Amino acid sequence: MITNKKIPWDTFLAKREEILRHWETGSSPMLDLDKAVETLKNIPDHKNFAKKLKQAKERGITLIQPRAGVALLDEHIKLMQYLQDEGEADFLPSTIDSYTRQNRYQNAQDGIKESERAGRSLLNGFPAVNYGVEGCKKVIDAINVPMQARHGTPDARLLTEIIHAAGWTSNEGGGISYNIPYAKNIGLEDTIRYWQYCDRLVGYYAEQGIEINREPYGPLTGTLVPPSISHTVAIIEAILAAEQGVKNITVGYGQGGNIVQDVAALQTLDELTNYYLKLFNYNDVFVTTVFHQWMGGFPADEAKSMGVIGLAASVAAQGKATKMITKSPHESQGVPTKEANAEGLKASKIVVNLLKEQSFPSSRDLKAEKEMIKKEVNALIYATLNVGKGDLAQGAVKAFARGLIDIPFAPSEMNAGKILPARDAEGRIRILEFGNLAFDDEIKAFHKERLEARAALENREVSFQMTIDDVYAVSMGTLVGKPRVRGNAA
Amino acid sequence: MITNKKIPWDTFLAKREEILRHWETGSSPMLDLDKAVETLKNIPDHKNFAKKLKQAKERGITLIQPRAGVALLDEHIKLMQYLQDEGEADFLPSTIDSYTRQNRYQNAQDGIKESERAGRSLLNGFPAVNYGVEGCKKVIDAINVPMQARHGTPDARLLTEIIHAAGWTSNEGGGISYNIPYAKNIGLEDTIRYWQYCDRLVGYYAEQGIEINREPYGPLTGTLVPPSISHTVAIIEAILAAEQGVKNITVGYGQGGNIVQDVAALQTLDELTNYYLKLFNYNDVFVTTVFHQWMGGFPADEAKSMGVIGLAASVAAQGKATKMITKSPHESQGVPTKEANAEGLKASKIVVNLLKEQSFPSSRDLKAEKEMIKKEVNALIYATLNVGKGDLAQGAVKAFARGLIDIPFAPSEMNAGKILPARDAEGRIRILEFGNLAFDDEIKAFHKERLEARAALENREVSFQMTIDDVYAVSMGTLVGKPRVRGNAA
Amino acid sequence: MKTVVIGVIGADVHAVGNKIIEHVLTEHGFNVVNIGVLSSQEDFINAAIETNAGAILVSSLYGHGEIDCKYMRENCQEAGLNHVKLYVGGNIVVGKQDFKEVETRFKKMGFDRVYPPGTNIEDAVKHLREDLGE
Amino acid sequence: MKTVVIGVIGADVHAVGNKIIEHVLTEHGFNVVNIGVLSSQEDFINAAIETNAGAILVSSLYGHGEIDCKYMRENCQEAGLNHVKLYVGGNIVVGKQDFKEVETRFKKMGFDRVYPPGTNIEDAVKHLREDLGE
Ligand code: B12
Ligand code: B12
Repeated sequence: MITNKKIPWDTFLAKREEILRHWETGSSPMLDLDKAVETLKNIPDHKNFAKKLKQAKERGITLIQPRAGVALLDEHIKLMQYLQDEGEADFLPSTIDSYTRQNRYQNAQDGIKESERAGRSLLNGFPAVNYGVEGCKKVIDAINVPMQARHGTPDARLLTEIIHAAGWTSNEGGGISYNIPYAKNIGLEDTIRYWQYCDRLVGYYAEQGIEINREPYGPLTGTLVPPSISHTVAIIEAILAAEQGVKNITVGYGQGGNIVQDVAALQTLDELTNYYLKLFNYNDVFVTTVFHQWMGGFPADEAKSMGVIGLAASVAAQGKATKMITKSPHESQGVPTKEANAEGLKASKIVVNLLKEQSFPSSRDLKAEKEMIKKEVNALIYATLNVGKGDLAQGAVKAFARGLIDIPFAPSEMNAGKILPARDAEGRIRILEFGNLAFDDEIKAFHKERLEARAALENREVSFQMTIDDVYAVSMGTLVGKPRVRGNAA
Repeated sequence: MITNKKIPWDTFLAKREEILRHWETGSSPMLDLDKAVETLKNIPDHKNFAKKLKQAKERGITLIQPRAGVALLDEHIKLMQYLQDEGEADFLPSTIDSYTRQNRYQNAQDGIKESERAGRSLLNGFPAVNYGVEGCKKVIDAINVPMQARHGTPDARLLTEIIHAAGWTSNEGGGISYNIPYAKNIGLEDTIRYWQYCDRLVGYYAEQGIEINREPYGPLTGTLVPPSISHTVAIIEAILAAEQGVKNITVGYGQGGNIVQDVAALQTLDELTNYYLKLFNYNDVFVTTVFHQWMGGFPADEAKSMGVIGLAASVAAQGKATKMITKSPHESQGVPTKEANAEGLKASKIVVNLLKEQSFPSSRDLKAEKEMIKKEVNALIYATLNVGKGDLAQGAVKAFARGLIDIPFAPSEMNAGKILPARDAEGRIRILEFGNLAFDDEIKAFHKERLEARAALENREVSFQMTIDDVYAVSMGTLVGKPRVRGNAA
Repeated sequence: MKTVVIGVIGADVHAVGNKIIEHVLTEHGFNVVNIGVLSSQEDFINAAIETNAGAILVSSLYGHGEIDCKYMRENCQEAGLNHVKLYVGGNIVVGKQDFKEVETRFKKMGFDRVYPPGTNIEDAVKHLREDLGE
Repeated sequence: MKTVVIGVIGADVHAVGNKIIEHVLTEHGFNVVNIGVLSSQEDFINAAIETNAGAILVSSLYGHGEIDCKYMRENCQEAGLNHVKLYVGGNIVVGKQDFKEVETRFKKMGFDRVYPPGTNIEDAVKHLREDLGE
């Protein structure tokens, strides 16, 4: 049975030998740990993810980062330079293609070849494993800001080895957040173990005096996820990472759409993560937050998409997120061109800049929403600890198996998939079907009451149709999905 | 001496004969008042500005309107249809060209001809007087939403006659707001008199059961105008209009940039206007508010401009403005193409839609800001009444002459031009140089203290350089202008 | 009741649209066989054979649709599925591309109907009725 | 001290840039004669004659610049202002237009220097020093 315990170095090293054999690029001499430490030590401070985040948090500002990645190395480098110079990105990502995420390196290799032939990227991201440490090093050498791998890879061990050895100082993911929304039937125990490995590597580097940032993936399925659920996953992953020695963690949250709920979510995410880290005696972890611009279906219209982006940026800034992941006006269509991607960045940049001296005033409404999120998170963490007999790793596996934690719209069979979310009359995300979610009756009554108030306004029953209407709502231009005339759906 | 007294009908009619002779289109039979009443009565409710605003206010939503106008009638109609259909504008404007605004109808006529020859608009707006009632009627007949004239015309009497007789149910302007920011040496008494005439005409139509909306022009110079000053002008003009019989008034405010101050401004604008109207016994006036997206210098970059637009829309929606005037990504460059104009509209539309169920929570900070604005407005209105011996029209003329009311950056010689605004540390607009502004010491001390707090942060003195830095700030991508290195200005 | 197979092809995990398609088609009276995300061509073909389906609705959101759908028509034929209708929809290529061209590419690959991003699934209902007869 | 005339031409009331130009040029040691907004060609020319100015800086923001500046060079010459430098800047035409073309149009009209929207006024300081000598 899995436990939340630091992996002994020997065990790690033994496993490492095996991992490095998963694909030919694992044999690079740059993967020698001493060599990797040297590479990382040579990364200047302004290209260190962890350090730049710390600074931003201390200054109370919000930095921006796009998603981006293409199949061919040279093209990828050009893309990165463009987003840095023209898009004014504060951080760069290498979004990894979906074959690599499923460890299908041969498919990725074919994709590279086909892309070369077609003269355009046929992969939806950058196949970092296939390019190996040498390729990844070329990427970071060509830019002037920190670089992070962003993906959705259940087993990212080889990928993680390669990117850090290349000097990339951040890695997104986690044993839960890169499983439940990104896989169908990979066991949670397995993915938690895979990610303990990734964290252990970062912990090792930390012991060598190298600061590397880790970012549990916050938005999960990006679709009507109540803040307390994504917070719970973020906190669990932060603690699992801290146990392996990670010292710099960015917890994430995807825009819900109601400003008060979003600001409450950002503030509680920071407060609760710090609280639980300290509760479990991880006292020297530096926590920052990341706000993801709207993660659900986008409107087809590009100007409307820019509106959504501007609104999102205003929320991140007011909620004092340390970082924001930006979207582009092409979101509903496909992977954006570099120009479209830069447009999303620039619109975001000016908004966070304009608001950098401002924060959202405290109010009764905000406090109440924060209290509610805290109550819910506490209930979920408590239940997880309880079934795990005090161990959060074990607890997480069991909590998901029993549906005590449950993520809406997730593809994974490890997830109960019984809860149904919907928005209340003000557009705040609530829950209408709880399944086995570990909420007490008081919390449930609150959700029920809020949803019934909406139902009354709309003159209909609380039902799955509401959820469906809400799924489509933003792409149709509203937040709260209105009852549609039959035959007129979508 | 001018007074705030309803113009006797006979006097009005006598003046009217003269006005209609100012340009040949004044002789149209459609300007017969009975005919005009008939035309206006035939305007359906959904094309009536006043009625659509009332509905919106009752529903608590924010409707949108662009600025737009070109030299040629057919092109203007196509532009209007495009902004309605593609831009989803709730209201349409005919922005009037600058020659017409200065009553230079011959110049406008030349502009029409040169535009015909050049095949592109050489005028910066629609020369409504030259097209006359018949032309203006074609415009409203071709669209499906209410139409308003938007201009900046000190003497708009002929223009006003023409547009209303054509069925346009709203007119922007006022004796102060269309003088001080739009003229150099036209007397305030004159322009107040001109606008009393325009309001009296609307009052006459009201007596015939026709609801027409009037909108004092809120943002004034659009450049660092403290809310209390623009509120004061809006309230005075609302009262002058009400005296002439206007029953449906939209008071306006231009985005300042600090969200709390902007929301406070929108809320107090509504509250104070209603309060003063009732205080002066105008009990049946329906008041709505309009929020102008950032009226100062825009960033050159189009994506950044879209960011500014998205942010502005989020503030209007949270502050529950009834209407919002939108900008376009071409703002810094020139009159927008119809496509760029529609982009600004669509980005705005989705944001106000997404936020329509939400409002800005009340907080201590918001309340304090509102209190401050109210104190300041009360001081200014009191001073105006005082010098006017109880008459607001007289008071306004004298208050401007003595600088008791003073508008920053105004071109008019009727304006003292002695006050200097600057932002405080959070970006709220304060005043650093008061001239003769009718603020008491307590208010002045508050402004001083706030600006000194900023100066301390920036390690410099409170000075005109701060004002200059703030004028450029938004176009440079920040709200609070930072001290610049000499030789590196702009 | 007409049977249709739905699912998301390749290494694609976009589950939301898939759940909604199941719901809407079921409401419209179809017998929906949903093989879910991360499904291979084989999974689709086997499900269609087992359930004697009239149509296969392939979803591809993540951009690799062009690679994942290669030879799907040929593979159907090889498996003896000669008359099954093949629909594909979602965000089936990488990036914003001219849809007319994309449609041509996929029609050449043997797909009967090709849908652009954000298609209203109710549109496909009409087409299914036309293509499968009712 | 070199004298320059500044102002905003035609029916244009954009006053903000004008006030800032006055401030910056004065700070840079020019003798600035500011005739303000709503100024005619005649106003500019008379001011330049009276003050023996080396350059006239015309601002036009509102879009009618092309009409308002017609024959300005010819009118200067007629008034005997043969050597005065003519600069123009702001948003000098209606709408977003290709600046190269706009520049050509205004140069043909006899303007020595033509500036695109949002020009940093410090740029003009350099040019003034070049053109007027120091
Ligand atoms: C939510 C989302 C996610 C969630 C998915 C959670 C989950 N497990 O379901 C998360 C965050 C995990 C995710 C991950 C990724 N995503 Co994603 N994601 C989206 C997003 C924002 C919304 C998708 C959605 O749920 N829409 C709502 C549903 C109801 O609509 P729908 O899926 O479009 O389906 C409807 C219609 O298309 C139609 N339809 C669908 N299939 C078919 C088939 C037929 C025959 C017919 C008739 C109709 C039809 O009917 C459906 C119901 O109405 C889209 C962009 C967008 N649309 O705004 C990107 C998007 C699909 N993702 C994209 C990408 C690239 C990824 C990632 C590779 C990388 C990344 N950005 O992190 C990974 C992929 C992981 C993997 N292996 O698949 C790209 C695809 C790019 C492309 N094709 O060029 C998109 C377009 C974003 C973008 N512009 O870059 N994503
Ligand atoms: C504020 C503003 C107003 C205010 C002006 C208040 C006042 N009295 O000063 C108000 C709201 C009243 C207004 C009115 C109008 N405006 Co206006 N306004 C603006 C805005 C937003 C900012 C202008 C500004 O103050 N910028 C800040 C200052 C510091 O910069 P600046 O003026 O550009 O000047 C600097 C540089 O350009 C340069 N410069 C200027 N002149 C010169 C000359 C030389 C030789 C050199 C070297 C440099 C130089 O140095 C200056 C200092 O740094 C601009 C758009 C923008 N830029 O974002 C539109 C804009 C100028 N206005 C415009 C228009 C059309 C109007 C109106 C006709 C209609 C309307 N929209 O209501 C009326 C015109 C009234 C009239 N008769 O003139 C258009 C002009 C369109 C075009 N050229 O195609 C613009 C571009 C907006 C747009 N995109 O439609 N406006």
